[in-house]
Amino acid sequence: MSDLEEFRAEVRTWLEDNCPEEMRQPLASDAEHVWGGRKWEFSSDAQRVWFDRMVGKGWTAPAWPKEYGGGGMSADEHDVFKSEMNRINARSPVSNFGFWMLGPALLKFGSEEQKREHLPEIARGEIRWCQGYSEPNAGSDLASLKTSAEIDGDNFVVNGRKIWTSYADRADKMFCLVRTDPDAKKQAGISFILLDMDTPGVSTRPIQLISGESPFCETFFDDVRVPRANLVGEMNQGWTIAKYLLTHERDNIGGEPPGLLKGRDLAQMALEAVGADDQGRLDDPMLRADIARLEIDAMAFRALVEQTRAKAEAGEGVGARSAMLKYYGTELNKRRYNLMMDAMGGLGLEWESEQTGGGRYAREWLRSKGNSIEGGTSEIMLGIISSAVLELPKG
Amino acid sequence: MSDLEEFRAEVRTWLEDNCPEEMRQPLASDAEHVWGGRKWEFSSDAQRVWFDRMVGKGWTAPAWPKEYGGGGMSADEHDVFKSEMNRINARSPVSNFGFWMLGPALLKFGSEEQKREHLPEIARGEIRWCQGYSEPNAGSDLASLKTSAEIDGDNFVVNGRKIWTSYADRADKMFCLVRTDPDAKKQAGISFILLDMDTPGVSTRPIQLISGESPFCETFFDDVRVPRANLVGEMNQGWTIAKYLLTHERDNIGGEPPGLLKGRDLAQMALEAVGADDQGRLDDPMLRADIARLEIDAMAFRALVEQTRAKAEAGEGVGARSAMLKYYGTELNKRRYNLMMDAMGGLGLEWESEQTGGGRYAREWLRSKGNSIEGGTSEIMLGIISSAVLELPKG
Amino acid sequence: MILNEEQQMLADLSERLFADKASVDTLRAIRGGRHDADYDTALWQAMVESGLTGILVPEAHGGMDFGLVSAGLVARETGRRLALTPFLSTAVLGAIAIGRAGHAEQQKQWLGPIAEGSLIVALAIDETGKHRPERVATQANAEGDAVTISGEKTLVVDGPNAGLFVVSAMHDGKPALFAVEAADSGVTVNAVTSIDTRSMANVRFDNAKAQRLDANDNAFDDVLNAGRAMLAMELVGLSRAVFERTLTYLTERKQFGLRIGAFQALQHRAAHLSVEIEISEAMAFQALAAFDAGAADATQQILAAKARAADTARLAAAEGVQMHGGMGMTDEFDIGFFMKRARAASELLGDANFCTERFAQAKGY
Amino acid sequence: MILNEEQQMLADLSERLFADKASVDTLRAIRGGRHDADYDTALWQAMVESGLTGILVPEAHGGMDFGLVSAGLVARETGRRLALTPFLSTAVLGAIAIGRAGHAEQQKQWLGPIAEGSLIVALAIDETGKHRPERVATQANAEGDAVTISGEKTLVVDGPNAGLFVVSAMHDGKPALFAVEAADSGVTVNAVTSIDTRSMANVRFDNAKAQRLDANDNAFDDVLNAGRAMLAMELVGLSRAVFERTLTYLTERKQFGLRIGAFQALQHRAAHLSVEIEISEAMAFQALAAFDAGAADATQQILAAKARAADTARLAAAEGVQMHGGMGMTDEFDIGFFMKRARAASELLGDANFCTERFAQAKGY
Repeated sequence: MSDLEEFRAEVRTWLEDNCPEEMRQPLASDAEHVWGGRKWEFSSDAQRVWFDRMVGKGWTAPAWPKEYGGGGMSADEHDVFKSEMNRINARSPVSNFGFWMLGPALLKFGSEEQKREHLPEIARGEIRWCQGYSEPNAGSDLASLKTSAEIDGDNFVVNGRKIWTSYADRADKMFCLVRTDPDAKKQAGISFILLDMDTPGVSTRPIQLISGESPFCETFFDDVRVPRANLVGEMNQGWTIAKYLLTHERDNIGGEPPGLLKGRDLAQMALEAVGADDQGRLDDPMLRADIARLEIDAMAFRALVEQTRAKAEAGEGVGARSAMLKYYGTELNKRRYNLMMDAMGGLGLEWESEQTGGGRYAREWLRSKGNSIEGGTSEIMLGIISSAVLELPKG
Repeated sequence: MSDLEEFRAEVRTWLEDNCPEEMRQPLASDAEHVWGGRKWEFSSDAQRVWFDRMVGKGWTAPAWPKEYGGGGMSADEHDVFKSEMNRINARSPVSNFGFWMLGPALLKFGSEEQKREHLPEIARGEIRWCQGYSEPNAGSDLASLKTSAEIDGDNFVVNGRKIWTSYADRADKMFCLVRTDPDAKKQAGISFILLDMDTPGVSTRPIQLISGESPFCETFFDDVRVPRANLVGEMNQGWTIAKYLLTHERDNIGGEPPGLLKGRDLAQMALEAVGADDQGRLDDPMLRADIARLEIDAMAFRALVEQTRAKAEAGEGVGARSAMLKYYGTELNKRRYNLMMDAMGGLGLEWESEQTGGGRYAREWLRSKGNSIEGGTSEIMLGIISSAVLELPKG
Repeated sequence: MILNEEQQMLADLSERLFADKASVDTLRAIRGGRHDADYDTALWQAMVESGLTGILVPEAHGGMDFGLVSAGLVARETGRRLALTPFLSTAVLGAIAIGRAGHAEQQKQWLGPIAEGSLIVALAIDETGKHRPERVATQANAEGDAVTISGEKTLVVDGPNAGLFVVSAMHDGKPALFAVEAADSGVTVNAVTSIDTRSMANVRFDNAKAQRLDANDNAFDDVLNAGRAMLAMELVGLSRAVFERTLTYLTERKQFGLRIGAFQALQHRAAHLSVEIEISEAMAFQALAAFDAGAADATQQILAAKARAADTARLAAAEGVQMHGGMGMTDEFDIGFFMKRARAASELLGDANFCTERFAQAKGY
Repeated sequence: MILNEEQQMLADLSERLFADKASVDTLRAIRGGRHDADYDTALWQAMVESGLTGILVPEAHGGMDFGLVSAGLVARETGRRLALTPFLSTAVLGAIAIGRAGHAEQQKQWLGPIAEGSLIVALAIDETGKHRPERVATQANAEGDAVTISGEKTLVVDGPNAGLFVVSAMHDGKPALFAVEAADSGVTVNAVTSIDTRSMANVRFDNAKAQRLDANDNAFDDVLNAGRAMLAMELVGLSRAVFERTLTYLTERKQFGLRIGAFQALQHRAAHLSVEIEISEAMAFQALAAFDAGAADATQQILAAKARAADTARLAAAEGVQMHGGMGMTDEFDIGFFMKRARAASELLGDANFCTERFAQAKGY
């Protein structure tokens, strides 16, 4: 038995023994996701048990080095681990922006001290991070951000306003892009800093979305003092880190749809809602055609995602091509939710009823409209493809 | 009986008596169209008889004043006349760019002398005109044209090259945009002149299209001497006339499709080619849906055309809104031909067979691709709508 | 078609009335339970006073006896202003159902109150999430002269406020229309909170006392056609409104140092959308006029109008949200209300697929 | 999937070979009757010499015994270079039909000549303009050991040059495959001039002597799948080529003082198209690999690949012509050839509608 096979056997046994049955069921809603952090309250014993056991193994961040609280797995081991988790549909024990975004950034750009301070507390699920990028007047033009950080002794003094910070009202700390050189043009003059949300002068306001939920906030900074030691990377060089993370974020988009449609067969849902004709075909030929075209496109898109992943593993850079996945994956997801609404008909019009789980059809459909906006709009993606992949002339 | 009703009765009787049966059949192909001109040869007696009779009445140009060889009809009478022609499906006795384009331009911008010289010979079908606008390096950017006309005594001396001149190889005369002030910017410095294709230095070369036909030519001017009296309107003010005619040309686009699909029911063609299922539905549910959507869009588009026409008759200016009709009408026609090809299947792949009338399905489909290019591309139309109708900011 | 003088006057009247009385603030208040009813009572009162509730009621019963084109001008404003009133259910569907299918006595009983605004009527015909007017499980049972009906209906617009239901039920093996008073003890109304805050209910009939509405064999089709025609106009109105707001945003919002309306990719999409709106509006007006003229192809035209208006409105709303970027996703901006209403109005009385399917059937392929 | 080493070598070989030997000049010469045959004989000879004609023929019969992925790499080049050869009909459809459905004796007789390039095989299955493989009027009649077939076939690619036809005919109430020698007196071949200059014919069989190809029950499906898979790759190749030419034009052509590729509306359309092409290519490769692996859903994947590749190619060709403006409409520019070939390759063995319909059926809805 190869080392890897041995590793697989170990992981499998441990997961079988330690993952509670309840943690092998798909999330019924976003509310069941474990975000972690100082204020976290587990909603079930199974959640807490699973969290504690995984934290104990360092498997909340399986590929991070052990000295920073991770699992220390090699890339191959990590693949094995993920496939074993998927095999039993194990839920993630804890996850937030610290795992997806800040961790990778610190591993690449952070000082040794920063790594030792922040990574272990992320891995242990003690600190919940949020991301402070967008600003009300920047939008897709992120580089035009205005939140300022002026040096005053050992501190930055931060003033300004961030928007679209996911769950800022529930996060403990924020990684944040600020303007440290007001005279520099655009990207130059931006720095990447870390701050505690409990610092005096930080306040947040949830933004209600058209879906009725409030996953995002506005965050206000009023003379917020942040230690200069919290600068990640070089002064005025924060754009490099931001770009790295933006690409990283895009990579995470474009997989399976979340929520109601996750792992569910749209055609089957439609058959149940609309009915079949005497030949067993969905009794709405146009919806049937639309669903078939969507399924074909989704299968084809997955083929490209797989190919891109395989190439990346083989060492080929993905680069701006991730914009292709972000663009198509999010547009596909919007189409998927539109078709779900077409299939559900009247149920899709209910906003609060029990039979719709509190209007989940409508709410998730509306939420999907944001997919092609957040993380870079479809228009921005098309622009990136046009300039960086196709190398078309500038206007 | 009102005057108009009396007029209708007269027209009806005359048409019944004088329009040969053969001239009441739809054109089987473009080749049966009567263009007129010095070199014209009628392909049948009926064609000639119909031509002679209509020329005799001045009804080849019904709404032009009688003193210029027209029918002298009022707008109301002209409507009556058209509806009576349509009633018996009477073919146009003769038509070319002299009727559609130059005539209206001369009536609006020509000198009395020019009107007297050119309009009657157009109305009598003696002269076939072509239009010299586009140039190889101008394309959609018409105002950047380079063909030059320098003044030398009583003449212009024309040098340069025109492209996309419809049937220039068969026309007698050309109306033409030339640059008369090389230093002026773009639109300024362009003049509108008339020239005889027999003038020394004029040569033409047909352009073969992807459909295999050659309705367009390149035209070359090599020191061509044109009398200064052939200038229409003011020197360097030709752009005004060109713009007037471009809008006019667009108005003529967007009606019924020409050729194979003229007056034929696409769904019926598809039913014959593809067959029906046991419920009588077209036996290709997706093609059926596409055809239904096309028919709905076509019906809706006609509603807009009608509304626009009615508003124009009520005195409301159409202006840049004609770009909407040009854009949508031509895109619709391309869709229509795509669906025809989908329906015809293998027959659409035949390029020369008897059963396809020499590959008419394929050729007309290919020809339709030009609809959204000629007379201003769809992109140009969208730009006009964006700036002139929606008044969006300039880039 | 172009509006005649009477219609133009009505168009101006409606535009002024809705500009004056209807507002998204009211919609927000109704949604939040901060209004005295689940529809805009003040606006409705103003419509009553202007006679708009009687727009399709014969003069003999106190109405204006105008046609669908005129009613459509009002419906367009309801879509444009996101107005919540029982106009569709009462002034259109109710008036057509009672006016065309009701006998003299029934007309006398109900048309006056419709025109006066003292009666709200609701159409109860659907039984599943997708509109399928032929699929009726609700049964009508006759005992002597008395008729009762039993069954469950969904998507009953304005059901919570209705004094009278127009209900489809199986009779002699095919669906027919019946009138049921809401006060009957066999009627149970369960209000549904709808995506676009439109007043809606599920309604159960248990041996509810009913009267047949059978003065005219085609009345059921007429009701459906009139309803679809009105929804088409509502969708056209909201398409125009969401597009206007989007154009304004394109003209004001700056990104990368330019007003975003200067970006050519957005310009072309906006231009395309504007053409779609013009065409859908022209189609809708033509279809309404065809209904008024009793044209043979009126049904086809109305199906085409509804299908097209639905697609256009959904495109307009989707482009509106996308072009507003993150702001378009917030509840604070009004743009999401248009998306929600476009979805509901598209779905009611047959979505674009339904209408296109019926169109193809009507055309014989 | 990513290519393995063997496949990558084959990809490089094919690219070089076609870059070297295939040209639109030859296509124009063939179209104008200025070539020695109705296909590119020199290119075909080079393919024979490189062993590509035997790419799917077992080694025992002188072939390379590679899989569909490898064959697809060649097919992609044929699309990219607008090459006219009997590769699809002979090296793929012929080799699969004889290789999978033929008995030992038949394999011995025909597979060697296929690999050597001395035999051209043509598939004759369609009888109407639209591909409907189950609708077969052609009849097989058995008298003792002898079988004859009678019927008319259309869309027979490479029919004019075929030495052997693989024909579908009704046998025991269902369609089955037969081999018919072109030399048989019962065979009449009428060449058809096709839109993309692809060698094509209508073929009549009058009591033509036939042999059953029944070594394998699934062979007919395998043949159709392999053909559709190859056409998908051909369509991907031509999509790439027409897009490359369009990008070049966008980069060179100036209008309004700018290179037209700088206009954002065109940029976004080009970017969208590039994504469509990437996705269709990934789908096609995955489908080919699924066929090679004998995956249970290989048929579904191939249907998806063909449907998508057809739509992509037609979009690429349409955008190519439109973005080339008037130049795109001229026969002088090559762009129209891609549009014509996209149309033909989309239609053959089932258009996008057909494939999507079958996909939905296979998925059970």
